[in-house]
Amino acid sequence: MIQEYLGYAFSFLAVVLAISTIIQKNPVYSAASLIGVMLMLACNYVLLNAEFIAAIQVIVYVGAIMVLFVFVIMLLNIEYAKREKLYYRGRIFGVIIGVALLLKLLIVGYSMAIKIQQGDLPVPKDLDSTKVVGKYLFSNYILPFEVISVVLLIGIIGAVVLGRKERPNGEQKEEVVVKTIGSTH
Amino acid sequence: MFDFIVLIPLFPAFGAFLNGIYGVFRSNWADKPSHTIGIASIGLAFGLMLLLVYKMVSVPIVLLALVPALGAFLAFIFGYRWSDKLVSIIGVGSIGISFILSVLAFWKLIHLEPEARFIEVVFYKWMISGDLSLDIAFLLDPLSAVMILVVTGVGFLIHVYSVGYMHNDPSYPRFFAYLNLFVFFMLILVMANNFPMMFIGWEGVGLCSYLLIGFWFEDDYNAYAGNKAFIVNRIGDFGFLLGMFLIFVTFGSLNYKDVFETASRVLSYNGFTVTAITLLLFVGATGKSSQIPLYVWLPDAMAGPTPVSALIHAATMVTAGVYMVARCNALYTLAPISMAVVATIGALTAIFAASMGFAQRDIKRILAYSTISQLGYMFLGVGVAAFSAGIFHLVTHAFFKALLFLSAGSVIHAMGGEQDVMKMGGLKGHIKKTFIVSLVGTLAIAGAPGLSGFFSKDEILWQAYSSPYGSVFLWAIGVITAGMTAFYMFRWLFLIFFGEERMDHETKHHIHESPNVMLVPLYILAFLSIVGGYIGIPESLGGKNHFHHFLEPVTRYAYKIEGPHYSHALEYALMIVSVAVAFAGFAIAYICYVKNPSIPVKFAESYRNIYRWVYNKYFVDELYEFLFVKGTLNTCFGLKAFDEKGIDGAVNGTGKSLYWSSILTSKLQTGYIYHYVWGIVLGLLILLF
Amino acid sequence: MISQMNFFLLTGLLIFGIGALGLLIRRNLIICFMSIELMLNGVNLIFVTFSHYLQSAVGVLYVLFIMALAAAEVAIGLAIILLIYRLKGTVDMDSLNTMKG
Amino acid sequence: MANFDFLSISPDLVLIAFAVLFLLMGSFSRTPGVHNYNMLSISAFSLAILFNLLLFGSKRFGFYDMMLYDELAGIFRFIFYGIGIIVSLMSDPYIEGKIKHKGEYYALIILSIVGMSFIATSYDLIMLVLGVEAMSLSVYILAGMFKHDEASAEASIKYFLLGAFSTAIMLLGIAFVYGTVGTTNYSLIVQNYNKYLHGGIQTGIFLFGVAAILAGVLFKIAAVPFHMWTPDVYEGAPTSVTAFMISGVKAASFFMLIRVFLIALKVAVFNFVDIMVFISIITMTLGNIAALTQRNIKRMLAYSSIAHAGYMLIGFVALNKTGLAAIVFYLIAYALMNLGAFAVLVLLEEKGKDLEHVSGCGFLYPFLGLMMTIFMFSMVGLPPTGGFMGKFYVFKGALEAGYLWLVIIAVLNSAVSAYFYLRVLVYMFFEKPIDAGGALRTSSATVTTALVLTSVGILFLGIFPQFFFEITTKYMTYLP
Repeated sequence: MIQEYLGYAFSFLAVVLAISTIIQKNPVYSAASLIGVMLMLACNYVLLNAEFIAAIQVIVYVGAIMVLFVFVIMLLNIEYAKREKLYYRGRIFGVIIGVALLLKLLIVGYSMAIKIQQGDLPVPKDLDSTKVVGKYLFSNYILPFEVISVVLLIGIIGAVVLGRKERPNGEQKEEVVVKTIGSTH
Repeated sequence: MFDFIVLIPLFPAFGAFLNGIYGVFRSNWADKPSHTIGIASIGLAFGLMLLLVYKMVSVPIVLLALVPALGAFLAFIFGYRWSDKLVSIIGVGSIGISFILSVLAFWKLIHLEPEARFIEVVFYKWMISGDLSLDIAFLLDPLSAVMILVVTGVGFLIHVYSVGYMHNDPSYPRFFAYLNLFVFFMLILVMANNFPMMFIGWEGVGLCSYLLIGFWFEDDYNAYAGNKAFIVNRIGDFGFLLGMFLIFVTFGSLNYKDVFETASRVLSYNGFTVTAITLLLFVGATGKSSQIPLYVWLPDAMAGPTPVSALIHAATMVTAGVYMVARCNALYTLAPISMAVVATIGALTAIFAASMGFAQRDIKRILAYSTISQLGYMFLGVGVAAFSAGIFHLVTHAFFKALLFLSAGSVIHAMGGEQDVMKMGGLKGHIKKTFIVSLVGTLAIAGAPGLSGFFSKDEILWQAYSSPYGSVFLWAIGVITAGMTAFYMFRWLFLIFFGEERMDHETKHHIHESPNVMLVPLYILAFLSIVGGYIGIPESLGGKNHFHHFLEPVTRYAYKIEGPHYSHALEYALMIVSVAVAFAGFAIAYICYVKNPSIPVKFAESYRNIYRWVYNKYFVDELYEFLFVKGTLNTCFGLKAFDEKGIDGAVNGTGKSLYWSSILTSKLQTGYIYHYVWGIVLGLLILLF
Repeated sequence: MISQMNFFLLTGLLIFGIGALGLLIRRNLIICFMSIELMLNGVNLIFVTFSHYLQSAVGVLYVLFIMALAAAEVAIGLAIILLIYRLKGTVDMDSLNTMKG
Repeated sequence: MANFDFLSISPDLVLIAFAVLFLLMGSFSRTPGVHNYNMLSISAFSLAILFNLLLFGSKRFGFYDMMLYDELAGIFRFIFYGIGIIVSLMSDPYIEGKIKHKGEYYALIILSIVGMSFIATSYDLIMLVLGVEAMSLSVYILAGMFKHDEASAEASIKYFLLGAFSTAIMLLGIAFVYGTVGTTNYSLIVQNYNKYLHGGIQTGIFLFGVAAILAGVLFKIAAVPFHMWTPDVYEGAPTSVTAFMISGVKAASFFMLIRVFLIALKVAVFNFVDIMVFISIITMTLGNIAALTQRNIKRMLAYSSIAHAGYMLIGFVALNKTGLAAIVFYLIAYALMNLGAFAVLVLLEEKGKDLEHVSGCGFLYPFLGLMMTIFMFSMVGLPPTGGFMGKFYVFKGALEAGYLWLVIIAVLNSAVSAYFYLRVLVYMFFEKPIDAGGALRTSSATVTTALVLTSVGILFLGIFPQFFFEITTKYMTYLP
């Protein structure tokens, strides 16, 4: 029973923080709210007997991804972002279709009921979630596990290729020219 | 035994290919051997491909001996520097070989039994999927035999003529490449044994026509004319394509043989499907053969070089519609409504185009309207189920209209590019040979008894009266048109060759007769225009009507209705009426443009007389305008206005609405990511609900 | 009263929808990107919920993979955003419409 | 079934090995700029083709039913690797001097194709997702590879944000499919659906999931209204990358559509036929109409690719053997003609990107003019080109399924499209050249090879269509 109420509380907080994420002007607050959402979801995962995922959620999402976010936000000029006007007429259409989508999603979520007793890859009663994940990840999901390494490799390449600063060919020369012109003045 | 007919279209294709390569690469053509070898290898590869494909047709292996022969041929060509002379040899030679092969095919064909004159040669099985098989296959039957003779024969003469006419043009090889390509597609069109292949030819000739109209594309007007022809033809092509789809849906096949043989069983007489099919096909025909309401492009198409006008826009391509209707006679005869539409459109086009011919000043535009009018005749012929008469007129028209155009070209050549007939006159003495052949052509088109036009036109008129699909109205329109034709064609002749010399002094000084390479084709065409009619002398005149009997097997699947029989006396009477009307047209033209008030002998007398003559001539013109301005001319100017505003407007209107919707859709593409997200969410919502 | 499963589902869907809404109305690239993370988190919750109530490990494994995907995506996305910032000096979407029409 | 069938993924393993080699060459070589990466990558693809050839003809499950290699997947692997070869051929002269990370460029192309290959062999939705991500993430990076070009960066971020959004939607769909049938394995989905779901609300929710997956797939194939990223991204990305996207990514996405919706979700596909008919109509119409007024050739081709997607969707809504096999045929022709056209643009781009800039190029560079003529004819759908045959087979499939009116609309559309395709030729041949840009590098041997390959391929498809169509029909075993 207490678990149920805890679930309600965490979910409520998660939704509130999610709304806060998208309506903050300052990206730093947004990121903070998002971290909050993730923590709340981690709590929910614990309630749903997925402790391993909860831990990973905190370590990977909060500890790595969101740190990266905050790091990048710090590199950018936040002042400009603060000037964004949130409410004006042009956005009404976006809000309308967003709310329509939301309503449809809620209807689906409300009417969902499980018809199947047992899904694929059954979870034995005596194993905890970490063991389950380990068992299936290295047997049934071995190929996806290897393929995800390719995806991560691509991510690394992307970060390296796009993130590295480089001068265009010949720009250096122009700079020198500009400098010399500047010095003559 | 008939396998060789596949070579008939292939030779023009080969010529087009070689000249095209040369035309494209000429600007950076060097004497480097590498270029020569490169092009030679391309040519060899092409030849080899032809032969490989040819081999798939299970032709005797002996033909493979052609490979070394071809190699030697290419070595000969590329061993020397490529020149314009070589271009003409390739261009004309390939058509010439085609012509010889066509004659051979025809010769072999008429030695078969009439029932056996239906030969299909499968060249290559293009695709087979399910129940549909599409072959590149050629059909040789009396109809296509006649057509290939006309196409290659007249085409050959016009090619020869072009050698003289186009010489010194900077794009000489390109011209011959296009012209050969056109002949290739035209041969595909007439030799196809199924609808898709016919459609390929149909589109191909349209493309070549577009390219050739805009041949001198440096001039904006020419490019405009080319675009107009292209757009109008596309409209017609939808009709053709839809008709083709409908045939496929109905018959499950697109082969002529399958469709026509089963037509009477699959379709009901006067049923909706057959009417829809035939009307849709006819929409295609109105585009290609420039009938009401899609005739507007043809007069503008005269922007192309004159040999093009002669070959494409008079003798061959524009008659494709007539050929198509005649080819589909088994379908058309099942749909009396369509037949009536075809005949009516043909008759109306004939008379309206003729009336428009009155008001033109451009030497080629007059002929263009005349072509439209004569095409109307042909449709009138096929529309009253007189298929052989229509094709007969097609053949004779090819002769005399090509002759007229080429003579016009010769006149333009002589005048140094001048095309306004009001600035000509009195050329009879300067270019006598051209005058004589023009006279023959004019007499033939006017229907002078004994010349080719007389027989074919009379055959159509008689059938318009006597056929079960015909009526006295159609006949009357035809006869009136005959008179009008005689009038404006003689007006054309008189304005050019008779009367005062209205050109300026310098032009006059440079008038010269064309070279022999242009004149010889004219002589041959003139000869054909005179004797061409004797292949189909009607029985009432004591002839055997060989042409009709030769084409009879083509209409064997046609739905036949028995019409009433008329006596020969009636036929004579009608014939006399039409000749009389034609003569009246000639007489009016003569009075208006030559006789009144003076005769050419008085030319040199004095300036005063000449002045008076000019005055009177204008008086005649004004009288003529005064008399007709409230009648025909008004109509015809009105039609011209309608032509320019209404139909061009419709064509442009479609374009414009497309243009604006395009701008509108581009506006949707704002460049903002969130708008794109809106699009995605909207799509998601559509999918979810 | 709705069951607890529906409750978790609704939470996940709400978070997903809020993320979509953020993408629909916000113009800051960083925040839009965070909205996508929000959507992925919503999906994750749904997967875990299903996994729990179906007694099946598939959902949990999916969450693992989605996290890895998100990590790769974030690495690339932030690199691109930095690239944009370096070129244009702003991360506002309104400046990103040089191509349109 | 611990069937560790490494043979069936051997082509991908080869490619991954080469990609890693490229990356290492970039870091450990002292002269990273001078390697012939394009030749290496061509040899990688050739090796992959060789391995695939060894496999071809067999049908093998592998890795706990995570993948299924069948003949159609093999055909698509051939298509992807072929596209890889041609893109490698045309890239080198174009990116020379503009991209410093040449090794990474080719590595990303290879990894993207590995992703496509995993899409082709996927037998579980997780493999599909990973394949899609590997493919798309590489392309996001590739699109932004011109780091000093604002358009390139803009294209990259647009594609990235919208792509990530569509991935999220697709994952949501997968979540609900999983929730209703309890599995994501292709064959088990069908089994469980037939076992547990018999109409009612649960089926509705299953269809909700399917619709979300469909939205993700339609985003990748740029169907209206998910198309809006296409013109911007294709215009802004480097031309060689655009060629890769327009051919490779599109082919992979269509195969994704076929594979997922005709193996795993075939139970639901008939619920979406009506809406797909509608989508295919607006897709081709909008693509063609919007392309009419484009001045930028790349943008015009982008809109034209939307229209082509619309034509191909006709084959999908026909849902019969002819129509589906026709999609494969059409994709091959489509990939060839787009690669060819972009190979021409790669060379002409130094002159400028607009129609005016190619004025007169047809006679200045006759070879390019001739090639462009072939490609544009194929795009219009004029015989004897592959484009014509592709359209023909697609329409035939639709006619067999009774969609006469749909075919009529498509034919009208392709008539409209003739205008803007042929306008390119009109500019190339019938306009006076303008004096923009200097002399072109028109004599790149690799690009010429690519042009010859693509043009010969298109003509081959047009003249001997039987060969390919029989193969595709024979192996099109996915039927609803």
